[in-house]
Amino acid sequence: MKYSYFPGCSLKGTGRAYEESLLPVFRAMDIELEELEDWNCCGATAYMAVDEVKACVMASRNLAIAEKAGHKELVAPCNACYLVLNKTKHYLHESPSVKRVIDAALKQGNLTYTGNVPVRHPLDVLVNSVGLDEVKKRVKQPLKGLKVAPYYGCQIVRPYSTFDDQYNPTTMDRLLEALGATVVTYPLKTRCCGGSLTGTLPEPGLLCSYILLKEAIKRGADVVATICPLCQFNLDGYHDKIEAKWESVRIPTVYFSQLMGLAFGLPAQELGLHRGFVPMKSLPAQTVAA
Amino acid sequence: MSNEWTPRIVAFFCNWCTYTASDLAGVSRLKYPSNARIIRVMCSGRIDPQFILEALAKGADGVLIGGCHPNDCHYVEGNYKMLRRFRLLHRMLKDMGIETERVRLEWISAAEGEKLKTVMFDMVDKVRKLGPLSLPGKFKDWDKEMDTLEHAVEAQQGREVAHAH
Amino acid sequence: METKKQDVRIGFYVCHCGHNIASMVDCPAVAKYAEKLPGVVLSRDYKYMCSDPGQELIAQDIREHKLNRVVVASCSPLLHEHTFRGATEKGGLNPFYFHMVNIREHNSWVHTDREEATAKAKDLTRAAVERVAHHRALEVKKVPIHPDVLVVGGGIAGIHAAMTLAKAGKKVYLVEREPSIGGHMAKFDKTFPTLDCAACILTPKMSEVGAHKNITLWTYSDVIKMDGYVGNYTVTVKRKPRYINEDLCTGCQECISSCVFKEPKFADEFNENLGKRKPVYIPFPQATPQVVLIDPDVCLNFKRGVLTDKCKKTCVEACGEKKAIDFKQTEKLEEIKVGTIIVATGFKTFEAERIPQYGYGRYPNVYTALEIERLVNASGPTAGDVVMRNGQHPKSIGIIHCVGSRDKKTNRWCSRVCCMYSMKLAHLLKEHTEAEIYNFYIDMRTPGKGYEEFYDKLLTEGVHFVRGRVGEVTDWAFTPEEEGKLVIRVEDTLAGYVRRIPVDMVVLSTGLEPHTDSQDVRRLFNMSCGSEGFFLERHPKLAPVNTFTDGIYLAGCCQGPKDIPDTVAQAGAAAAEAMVLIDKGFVEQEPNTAFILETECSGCKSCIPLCPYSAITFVEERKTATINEALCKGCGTCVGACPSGSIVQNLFEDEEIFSEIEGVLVQ
Amino acid sequence: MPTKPKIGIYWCASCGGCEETVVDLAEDILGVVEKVDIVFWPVAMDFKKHDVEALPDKSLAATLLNGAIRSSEQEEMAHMLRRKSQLLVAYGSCAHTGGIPGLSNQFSREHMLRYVYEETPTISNDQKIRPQLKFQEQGREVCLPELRHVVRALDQVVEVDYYIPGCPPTPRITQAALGAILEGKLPPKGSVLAPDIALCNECPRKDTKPTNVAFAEFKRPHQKLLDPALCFLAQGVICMGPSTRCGCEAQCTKGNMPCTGCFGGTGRVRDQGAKMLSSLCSNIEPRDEEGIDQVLAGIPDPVGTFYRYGLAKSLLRRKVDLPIS
Repeated sequence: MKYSYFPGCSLKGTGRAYEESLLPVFRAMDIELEELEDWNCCGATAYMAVDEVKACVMASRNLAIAEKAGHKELVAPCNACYLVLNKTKHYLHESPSVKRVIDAALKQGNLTYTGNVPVRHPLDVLVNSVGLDEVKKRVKQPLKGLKVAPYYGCQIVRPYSTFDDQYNPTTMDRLLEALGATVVTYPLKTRCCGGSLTGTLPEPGLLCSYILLKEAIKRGADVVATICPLCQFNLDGYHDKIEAKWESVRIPTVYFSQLMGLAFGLPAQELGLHRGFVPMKSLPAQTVAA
Repeated sequence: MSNEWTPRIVAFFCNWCTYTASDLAGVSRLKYPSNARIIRVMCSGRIDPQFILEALAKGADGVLIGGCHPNDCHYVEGNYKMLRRFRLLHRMLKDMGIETERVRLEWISAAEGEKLKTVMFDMVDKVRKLGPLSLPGKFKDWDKEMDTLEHAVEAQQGREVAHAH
Repeated sequence: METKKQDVRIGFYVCHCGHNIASMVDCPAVAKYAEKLPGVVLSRDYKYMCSDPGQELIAQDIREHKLNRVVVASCSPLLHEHTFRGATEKGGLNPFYFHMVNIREHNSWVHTDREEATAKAKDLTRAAVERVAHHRALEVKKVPIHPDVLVVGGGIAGIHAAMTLAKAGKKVYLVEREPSIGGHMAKFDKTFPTLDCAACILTPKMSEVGAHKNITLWTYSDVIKMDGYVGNYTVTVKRKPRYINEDLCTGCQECISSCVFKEPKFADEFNENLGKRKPVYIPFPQATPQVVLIDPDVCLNFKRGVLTDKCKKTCVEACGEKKAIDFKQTEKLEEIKVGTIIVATGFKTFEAERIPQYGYGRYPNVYTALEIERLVNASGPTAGDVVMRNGQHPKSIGIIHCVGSRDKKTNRWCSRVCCMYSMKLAHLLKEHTEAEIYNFYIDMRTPGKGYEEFYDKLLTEGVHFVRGRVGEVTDWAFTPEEEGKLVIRVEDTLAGYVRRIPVDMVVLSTGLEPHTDSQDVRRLFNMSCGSEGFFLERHPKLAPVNTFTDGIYLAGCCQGPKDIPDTVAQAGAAAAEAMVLIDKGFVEQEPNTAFILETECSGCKSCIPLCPYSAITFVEERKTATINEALCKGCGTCVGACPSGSIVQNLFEDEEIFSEIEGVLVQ
Repeated sequence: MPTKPKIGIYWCASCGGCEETVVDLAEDILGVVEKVDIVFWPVAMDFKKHDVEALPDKSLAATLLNGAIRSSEQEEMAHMLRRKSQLLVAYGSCAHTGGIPGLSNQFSREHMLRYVYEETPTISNDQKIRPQLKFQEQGREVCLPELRHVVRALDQVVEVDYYIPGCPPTPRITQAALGAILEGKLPPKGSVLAPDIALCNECPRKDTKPTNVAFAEFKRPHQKLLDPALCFLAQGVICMGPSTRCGCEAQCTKGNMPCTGCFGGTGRVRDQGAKMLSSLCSNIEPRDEEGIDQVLAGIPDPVGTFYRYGLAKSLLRRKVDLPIS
């Protein structure tokens, strides 16, 4: 199996650990991720807020070059990229006026887009295309005893819920269980992490992160598993500020791919686990023993 | 009403589903183009392929047949019989140079006023794009080649008479 | 008597229907146009053709102008064909010399260009005039009505319909799928707005049904087949084995107390699985019939439903001489003949799990309204003690309205009863628990006698009403007061901010839906469904209990959500409709049957396999086909398929349809 | 001595089979000749067109005209014979319903000419020479009739009094028709002089047709060893009998070939092909489109199957998108 891979800016910067863990995990799953050549910004956040159509133009260039390169499916691990790329596809399909602008812009770069490249999230690919049986086969050190709060964030289910329930997604829950972990009941799984507010309006932004972390701890989680670099950044990066304002809620927040890597027996160092501000304490005894 | 050409469509609707759906569209005040003239039959199974050909021959640009959904026929399976006829008739019409979009079979239940409306729009749109079929006009045009005979006969007779002498 | 074409004298009438037609179709122009059509001797436009003077006009014109054909252009024939046939007959003509043009439902109501609509009306008029010239005098066949009635569904609708008929001396078969009649109403504690106890008003009716000599009650039974036609339906009913001989069981329930299971152990369906029952059980104390049944899935004498005979059978011992227990009982098919059928199959409640953000199934203290009905019920699993699944009594309760109603993602319709039953439950819960009660509503819908007054009363009882669609029910606490509670997050649209309201218990007011098998039932009885899946009435206003199949009527929520008073009224109406037919004794059948031209038929037998009613047979002596008129239902499929044109369908003769085709096309 | 009624026999676009039928009357022809004067019969007798033209109008009691009308000459002769005859009888399938020549209404005139003069495998015509309407030689002009674009049945050109169907008509119905004409015992004008019942009525296989036929496949006659006694439809072989007028004495089915429909539809149908299609398709077994199409694939040429003799007189008459110039 081979997929085209759109890393986006985060996976090369603040979310390096995501890429560092995702690539070896996919390798272990015998899936090739081929990085899209000459990709550009997906168009998320600032662009989207200033001029939605121009943001879509940026996203569409990525879709067009993926199509030109003959890729069948594009994997976008960052939730923001995933959403913007899908939203652009949606607009191209539904709005002739947006399509006209995009087509004209793509034409400048000798590109066209016909809508034939699905944009997939790695979680969706692993669970729905590859299947949990394949995942289970590769588990060498089951995460027995590890209690995980599965946190999905907002963009994977809103406004589009492409592969899971909008209010109660369970794809990652099932994946984590396949790794041997215990999934704690975590009804906040699609609640806001604070998003960009942590940078602009810290008060409400940090509150969001605080609630998520506090509840994870309260529900007995050892670790929060996330699928989005911004979520991971918010939940992991502001502990000092949160503590100053409320209380200490120091619990590690890691990417689901990092947990997969651990379960597959890959060395923690190679999974970017050292990059977290709140380090993940060693895995429960029987797992680490190996 | 402009003088622009607009398709003439004859619709054969079964009493229980599609005719009732048209009533529902009316009661719901849905709006759709006025091109179709609806002829009621009790069941789509009553629709004789002759009716369809006759409609085309008499000047319809399109024929729409409406029946109950599969499994839902008020008379158990009349709609299947229509479907079977339709499959071959469609092929035959193509052989006779008639675009298949002109003759359409739709399952529209009594509750599907909206679907009726959509189908009406779509049918009119598709037939409009195809242009007039106008078979009565064609028949007339074909028979024009016989008009010249009288003249020709006279001319030829003149020659024959001359030749005989 | 056949009329030669040149002798045809047609009277044409175009109806304004007030403004309904006249605003979009130029009626005088249509009348003027019709004047010149072949055979038309009189053409009028008139404000309301269906009115008495309108009908009288037709009858009078027939007499004065010696008309022998009548065409009326007005509404749908499904609505008024009968009316105008009557007027035609009143004028002294055979009613089938009439033809109707639909220029309202198919024209004025659906088009927007007056010129186009008028042109269409003229085309349709021309077609009708050409067609009616071919019409023949036909005789209406009278089919006797079998006086017995089948009522399907033993909820309050079926019970009321059956009782009404039985009291009028009609013999009724009442078939119910569950082991007892009573339906949803039997599960309710009180009824709104009067708060009288549901059991007190329902159970006497139930026992009356069980005892009435005119009612054959078959519970735990399914209708599996229906054949025939109005007045003469043959219905097959499957009676599932309850492993008890109904005739021998006295309802003493000794078998239950002596069952080898000392304690009830299995989920009790009647109590919404909140209580327990034994393998041998009676669904609820007032069940009708008062006959126990055995659940072979859990009874020790069976293994996975198959008889093993390995139990000690203490129940048989207890039953003793009565010998009512019969482990060898098998399912039984009963075939009955009835003339009319009332379908009262009810509804199912929306599955609350389908809205995961409300937490049903995840948080134990989230309940459905129906569960609360059982919890507050004195004969319920807790004897009326409102105790939650965690064993505590709630001090605060949130009732969320419109769960699975008025929602594009689930069901778009308003379920009509939830506002009222939510308030009823609010009142009852308050009474039982003294808890703080919050109602979360989108709009309060209380149209009904005494309903708004009930709302007013609730407002004075200290029940909180919060206007807003609840976003989420969650268990994460933001403040210490929220710890350990269910938090309802809602935008209070009157206060204008998002609120978090912590409660102990959440009640989901689930909406009403068609049964999952409503499509099968629909096919079984040859009915239609609306887009939402409820059975479709023949006309939303004028024939609300009739279906498109003659002799089959609807009552209760299977036709759409409604409350008990409306259900009972509708059941009465359905019973009355059935009685109209029964007391008349016969039904006039549309004479649209087909017949074979027996001297022209070549005997090719192509038509014989086409008839779903086996109405066509081959006559060996004559070597031609023949159609049994009594069996023919008039679909015309054989006519469309006869390769030599030797079958004729009355009212839909080839020439009639050909002239209609030519009529709409050739100006 | 009273003069015997004069009779004409003429052919247009036909194969000659109809003429054969007249000859097939055998000795009976003498009986005919005894009662009538055949004054025009180009195939057998040496009368010229101008001989007929010289006769006063309506001086022929009847003319039996066979063949479809395909050329200007045939059209002209039809008009002339109409003028000269009291009764004009369309004789045989081609005059009645267009017949086999009518099948060319599926193709344009250019297509036909090109095929016949240039593309037929057996032809050698490198210069692609086609017949010319006019040709000058030694100062004389020779004319050829013009081929029409549309093939017509006789009554699409001139008024017809009666029809004798068949490809060819049988001697028996021919004789019966002649008898009726001579005795003046004729049905209403426009009638087809054959029984108005479908062929099954006189088919010896009628009793073998089951009442529960459901077609799971269709076979063409050459694809199957045909049972000599069983109804063809029961064998899955298309037989036009149910939609075709009888009177032919079921010669084809007796000869172990299914009916192909030459007698035309009954008087109660407007389009024989559509009716047969309706009847056959209604009785196909599958209910789903795919299954239905699979069965119908056994009818590769529906026009040729259902309109073998009747295309010119069918409701559509001709492939509608063909040119006329």
